[in-house]
Amino acid sequence: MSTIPRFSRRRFLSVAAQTTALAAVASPLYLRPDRARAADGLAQGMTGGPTGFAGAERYQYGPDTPEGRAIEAAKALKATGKAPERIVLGLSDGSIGQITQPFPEGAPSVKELWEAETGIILDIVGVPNGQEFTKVMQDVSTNGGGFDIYAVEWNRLGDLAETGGIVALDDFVATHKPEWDDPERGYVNGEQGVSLLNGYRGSVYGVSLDGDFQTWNHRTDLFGNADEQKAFADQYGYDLAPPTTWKQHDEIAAFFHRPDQGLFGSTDLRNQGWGYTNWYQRYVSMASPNQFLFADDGTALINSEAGWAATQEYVDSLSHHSPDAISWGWPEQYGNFGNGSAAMTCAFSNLPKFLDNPGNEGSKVTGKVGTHLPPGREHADGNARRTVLWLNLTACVSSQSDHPEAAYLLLQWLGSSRIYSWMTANPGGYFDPFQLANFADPLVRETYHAYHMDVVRESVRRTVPTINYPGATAFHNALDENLMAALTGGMSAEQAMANTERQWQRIARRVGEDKLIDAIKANKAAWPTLMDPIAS
Amino acid sequence: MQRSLSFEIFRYTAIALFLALSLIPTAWMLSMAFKPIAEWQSSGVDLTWWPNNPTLDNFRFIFGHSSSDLIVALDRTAGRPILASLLSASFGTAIAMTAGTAAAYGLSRFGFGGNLPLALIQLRLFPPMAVMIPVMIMWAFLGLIDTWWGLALIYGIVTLPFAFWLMKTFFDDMPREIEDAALVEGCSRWRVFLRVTLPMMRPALASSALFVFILNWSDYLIALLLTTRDWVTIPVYMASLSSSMTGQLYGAKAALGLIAAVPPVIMGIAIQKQLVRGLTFGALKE
Amino acid sequence: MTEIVMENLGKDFGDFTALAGMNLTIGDGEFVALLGPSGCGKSTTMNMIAGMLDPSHGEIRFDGRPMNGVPMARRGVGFVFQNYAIFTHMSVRENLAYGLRAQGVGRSEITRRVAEIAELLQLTPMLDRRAAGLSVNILQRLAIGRSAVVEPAIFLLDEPLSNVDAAFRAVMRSELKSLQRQFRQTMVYVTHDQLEAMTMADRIAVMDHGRLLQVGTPLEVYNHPADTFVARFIGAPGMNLLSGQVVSSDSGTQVDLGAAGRSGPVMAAQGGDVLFGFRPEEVQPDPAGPLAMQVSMVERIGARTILHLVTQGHEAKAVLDSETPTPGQGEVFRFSIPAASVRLFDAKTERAL
Amino acid sequence: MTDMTSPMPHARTDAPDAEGREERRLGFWLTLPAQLLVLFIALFPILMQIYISLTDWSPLDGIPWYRAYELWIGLLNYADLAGDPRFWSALWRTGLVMAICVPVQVLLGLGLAILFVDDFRGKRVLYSTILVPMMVVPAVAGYMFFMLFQSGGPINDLLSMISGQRVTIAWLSDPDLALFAVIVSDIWQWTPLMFLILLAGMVSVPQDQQMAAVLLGASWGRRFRTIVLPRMKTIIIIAVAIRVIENFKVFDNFYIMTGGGPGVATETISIYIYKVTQQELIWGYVAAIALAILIVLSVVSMLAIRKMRKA
Repeated sequence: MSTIPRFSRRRFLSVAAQTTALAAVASPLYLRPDRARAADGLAQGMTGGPTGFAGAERYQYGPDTPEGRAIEAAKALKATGKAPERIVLGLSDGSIGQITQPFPEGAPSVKELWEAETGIILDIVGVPNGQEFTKVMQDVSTNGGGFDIYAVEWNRLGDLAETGGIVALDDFVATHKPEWDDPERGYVNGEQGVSLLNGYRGSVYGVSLDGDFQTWNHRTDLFGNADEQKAFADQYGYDLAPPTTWKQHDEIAAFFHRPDQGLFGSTDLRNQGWGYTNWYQRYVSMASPNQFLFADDGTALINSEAGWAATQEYVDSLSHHSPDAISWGWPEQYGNFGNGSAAMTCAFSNLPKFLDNPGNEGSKVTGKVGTHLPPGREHADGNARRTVLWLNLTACVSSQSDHPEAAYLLLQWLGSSRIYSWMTANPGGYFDPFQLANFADPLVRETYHAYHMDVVRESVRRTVPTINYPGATAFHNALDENLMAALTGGMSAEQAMANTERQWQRIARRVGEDKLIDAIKANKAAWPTLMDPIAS
Repeated sequence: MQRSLSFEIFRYTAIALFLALSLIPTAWMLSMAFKPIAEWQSSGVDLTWWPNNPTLDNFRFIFGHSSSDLIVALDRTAGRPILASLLSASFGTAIAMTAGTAAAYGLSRFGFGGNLPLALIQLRLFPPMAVMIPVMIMWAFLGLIDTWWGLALIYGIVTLPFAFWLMKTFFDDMPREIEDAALVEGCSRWRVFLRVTLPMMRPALASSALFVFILNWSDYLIALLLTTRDWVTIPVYMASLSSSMTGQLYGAKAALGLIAAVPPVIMGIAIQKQLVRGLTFGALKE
Repeated sequence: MTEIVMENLGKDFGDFTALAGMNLTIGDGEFVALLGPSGCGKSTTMNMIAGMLDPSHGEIRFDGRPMNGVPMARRGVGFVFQNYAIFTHMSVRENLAYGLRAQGVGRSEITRRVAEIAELLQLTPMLDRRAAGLSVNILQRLAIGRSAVVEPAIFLLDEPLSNVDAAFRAVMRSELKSLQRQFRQTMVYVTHDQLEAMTMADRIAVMDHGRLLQVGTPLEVYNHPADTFVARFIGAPGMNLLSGQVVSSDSGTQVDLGAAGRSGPVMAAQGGDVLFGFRPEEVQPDPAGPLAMQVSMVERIGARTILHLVTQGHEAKAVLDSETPTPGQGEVFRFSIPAASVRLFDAKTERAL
Repeated sequence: MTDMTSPMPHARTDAPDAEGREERRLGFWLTLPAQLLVLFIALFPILMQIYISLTDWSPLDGIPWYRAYELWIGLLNYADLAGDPRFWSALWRTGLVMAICVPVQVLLGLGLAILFVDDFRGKRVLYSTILVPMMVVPAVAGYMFFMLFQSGGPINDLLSMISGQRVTIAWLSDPDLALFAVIVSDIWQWTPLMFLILLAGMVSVPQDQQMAAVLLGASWGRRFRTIVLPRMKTIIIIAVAIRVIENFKVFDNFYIMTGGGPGVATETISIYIYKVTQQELIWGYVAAIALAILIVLSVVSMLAIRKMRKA
């Protein structure tokens, strides 16, 4: 594999794709089978989409939609023999259900619909959770060629793009117009949201299939209990309610922390690879509107009063966690919350969908889950309530794929608001809502709960992106390692930050500071400026 | 030799104490495998030691029968990983045993391959993790990634040292007179090896093969790095048994763990006697 | 220097009776050989004397003290194992000192006694050699020395010569005998080789199938076997036993051996069917002898010649010294047996008459 | 893997005739597959590791490994390695785990073997039961131990029952306790194998020598010390060697139980390399680590073998 031939092959393919796409539109022949099917349950003017259930028309599309264009272009490729027999999609195990299980009653599955409309088989390969990037790197570095599409954590996009393992999708985007920034239906924050989730250094490298904005949950039964309210007010001098500041959060968590009764105050994660999402939240709210990680010139800002204080708070907060917090991953966290053993937690936006779910017989918290905006810190100009975007599956097209355009078309179809709303409403997997259309969709609101959906939308507006520059993995690992040392008492908060800073400097040199500064700026542009009013 | 009563009491007490501790994890696995989801909770005040409502749901579940909607239906059942484990471990064992036995005989009888004892010890001593990058690249080049035969090949190589050392001690122990007698009868060396030596070595082969098989069967790390989808093995597959509904699917993991213990147990019972003899590594020669 | 008394001693392993009602007294300083084929109960007897096995019934007494239940370490028994059980990972000196150390004897005392025994057994030059790789006769001496150094009252030897090749056995036998004379301890020697028993033992106890058949000096056992088993087992080749009938005639009592003829006069206490026994060595070629058998094979072994004789229904062997002219194969050999050498056995009970 | 200086088998020269030729041919062909497998797994990986260890190659750079020379950095990786506290601490920790696990496993195995060396009622059943952990796949054991060691898990539950008060030790979240927990799982998994090997050795200690010692008045302890142990020396060395070799590479149950955490509290050398390989992706550096380990191990194993040959 060498850069030059790969580059030219990619060019060649995209040019070829444009030609065939045009040819397809011009020829009515290819549209005929679709017309025939359209009579069967599709709403007036629709050319495709799911059928067979009430409200299906919301997810159907006409020819002039991203979904419609994707399907037509795919069929055109197929007709000219330029489409593959099958597209292989590598995906976290837990997400597969949303594509393969029919939802709701009477509907086809997403996979069935795609295959019926395009004739291209969708072959989904499960990857164990947490191993997504490992598997992708294996495929990239060994030229395994096992996948057409990788689904990886969002902030690995930069690293992956640098490997040359994924292709830039700009040409396809230009040709097929996914309309991700549609102000009504598209990504939150429009163009800027798109570039945050799908872009790297000015090019599109991925298609977001997730909305992992870390969202806060609490137990309404505990917060609404009159005895608890009284006891709390007596002790702390203010009313028990979902916290608006970190101080309140820590006090409420301490109040509810009763391990001998099987109840923990708060169970947001503290393990490796996850714990720092909470550190992030505490750190970035240290200044108004944001406490940045890096200055514009690439200097790390964490080894500072703000960094030390956030780290100290973070370490102290262990006192209202499960004693096992450091070794828990999200499966333990979800299991514990579902078992009614936590008063608050911060998780993917899908927690209520899974645990406040009458179908989940194992859950003891059905009907008792509430959600709230992230706690914040009060500054002169308001309360900086911040949360982070972490993990977030984003699909990329492998540069080893022989049919990158077909792969892209699948992603455009999957990742556009109609199909995505339909898919995310399916309770069978991890794809979470993130587009404006998703939040408003009745089916999604049913699955994710209306009470939650608005909080998620508002949390998105207060979300800080985690590091997505090249070297993201190394940056996070260094931070992680030192925070963990602080958590386990091996290091003071100051030492941890000083150490992190030193390691970050090394990583920055390795990555190349010019690249980094570009990426930091792009990343910063996506940081929220919204400040909440300070409660009196 | 007669032992005193107090010794007998001590013996049974000590063994009982050891077993009481050493059976906890196994008992827990057994218990988890038959617990319904409601009792999976491994932590907290409502811990259940023994299933209150024993069920086979966990076993049904990993073979694709979702007993209730609350568990995400499995897109891949345990059948294929079990097959992958069986194929890769068995053929890996076959490779190690074939090459190891032949080489052990060659060295023991004809003095060939004097470099092998040390080379193989070093091979075994070296952490596989440290060579996984070049191995991944080689395997990818040879098209062996995510194939059971690719896995079998690396298993065969990493357990070759054990096969070699075990068989070598057996050959060293074996009296040459029998072979010599056959040679005098006019058999070729090769024929003697196949028709006389190997049949005599059957118990040794069986115990060595079991040992090598267990090593291969237990592997997690190598399969983790060399398989991706079609041929993931049991331990790798097991890692994917988790869901947002219930957290880790511990019951399913335990059920699969129980199934994974079946082949070694069956083989172990089949050749219990030889196993003990086989593991002395020829150290008891005078 | 202890008297061993076994009274009605028996051992059962489940349904199998290894030893049944053994009564034997071994005198102080006596060398008794327990002789018999494998499985006859001789090792069981010895293991019970040593205390490795508990008797099923009966009693063992050392100098009148009952030994049942006394652990073997406290019986004061020296044991020489079939393969000597030398601690091959130790030096000769360590082997010799082992028992003394185990019994907590003082260091200087150990040195002295080890030197003494080594001198006695001519082991002094190899005291610091590792025991592994020593020759068999040294191992034997070492085994004896290791036991002797703790001065046991009784020595038990379990077929110590069975692993030694034939040529060397004679040497070892005489060595063993002279050692016994030096130590003058009570020794019980287990063997299946009648030659060893004959040459070394003061008395021989012949056993078979868990029963004691006969006890006596080697000559008694040789000359007056109590039954046909002993008769056949002792001597090489064993006693000839031809079935015949006691007949009385003018020339006195004779045994009619059918085709082989009629024996010379014998002293017989009873008539009827008997087994006519005589040692091959007692055969006297006699052209006018009363007995005649056909020579089926002639074995010449140095100083002696063994004739294999057959006649319808009878087989016998004759040992002649090689000076004596012998008939060729297929010829008829006439011979006589001196009356004093004839032993008669009851044909049914096979006991001596 | 380094002893590749004589990949061609050296033939025996004392068999000059036709039979000798046949033997040489057979000896050659018999050892060939093993030689080829060793060569196959050693040659390319070693050469490649040497090459990329001199570069700053990472799969993130988007160039294939053979073009790693573009990122040539000489011996910098090795210099980094010498000053990498995480590497040294992982190495030290691996040694510590070994220093605890191996003696405990061997002693427990020896103790059990003593109890099992002669016959007693129920021996067969108890013997088989002791071997059960051997049959459990280490990765599975990892999950079981993860559950067992939860702060509200079965082990604390047991301790609560025994002590009479609620025990909530956070085994896996405390650096020292987590190390203890993974060591327990390792001891659990491998003691049966040690038992099996040592029992086989103990059974083969000649019975008559022990008898002889008894008759000479030796106590049990003296017999064990002077007869049984010296006889078992070789097999004990082999048992220790097997555990040292396998323990050095320990990964499965450790990784599943703690992922090497909390922090780096249970990070062994294999887990460290795994993390550097999979998360930091600095593969040139990984190659340097691998070679450093290879060199150390080669020297150690050669010394050990030489010493064993002498003994």
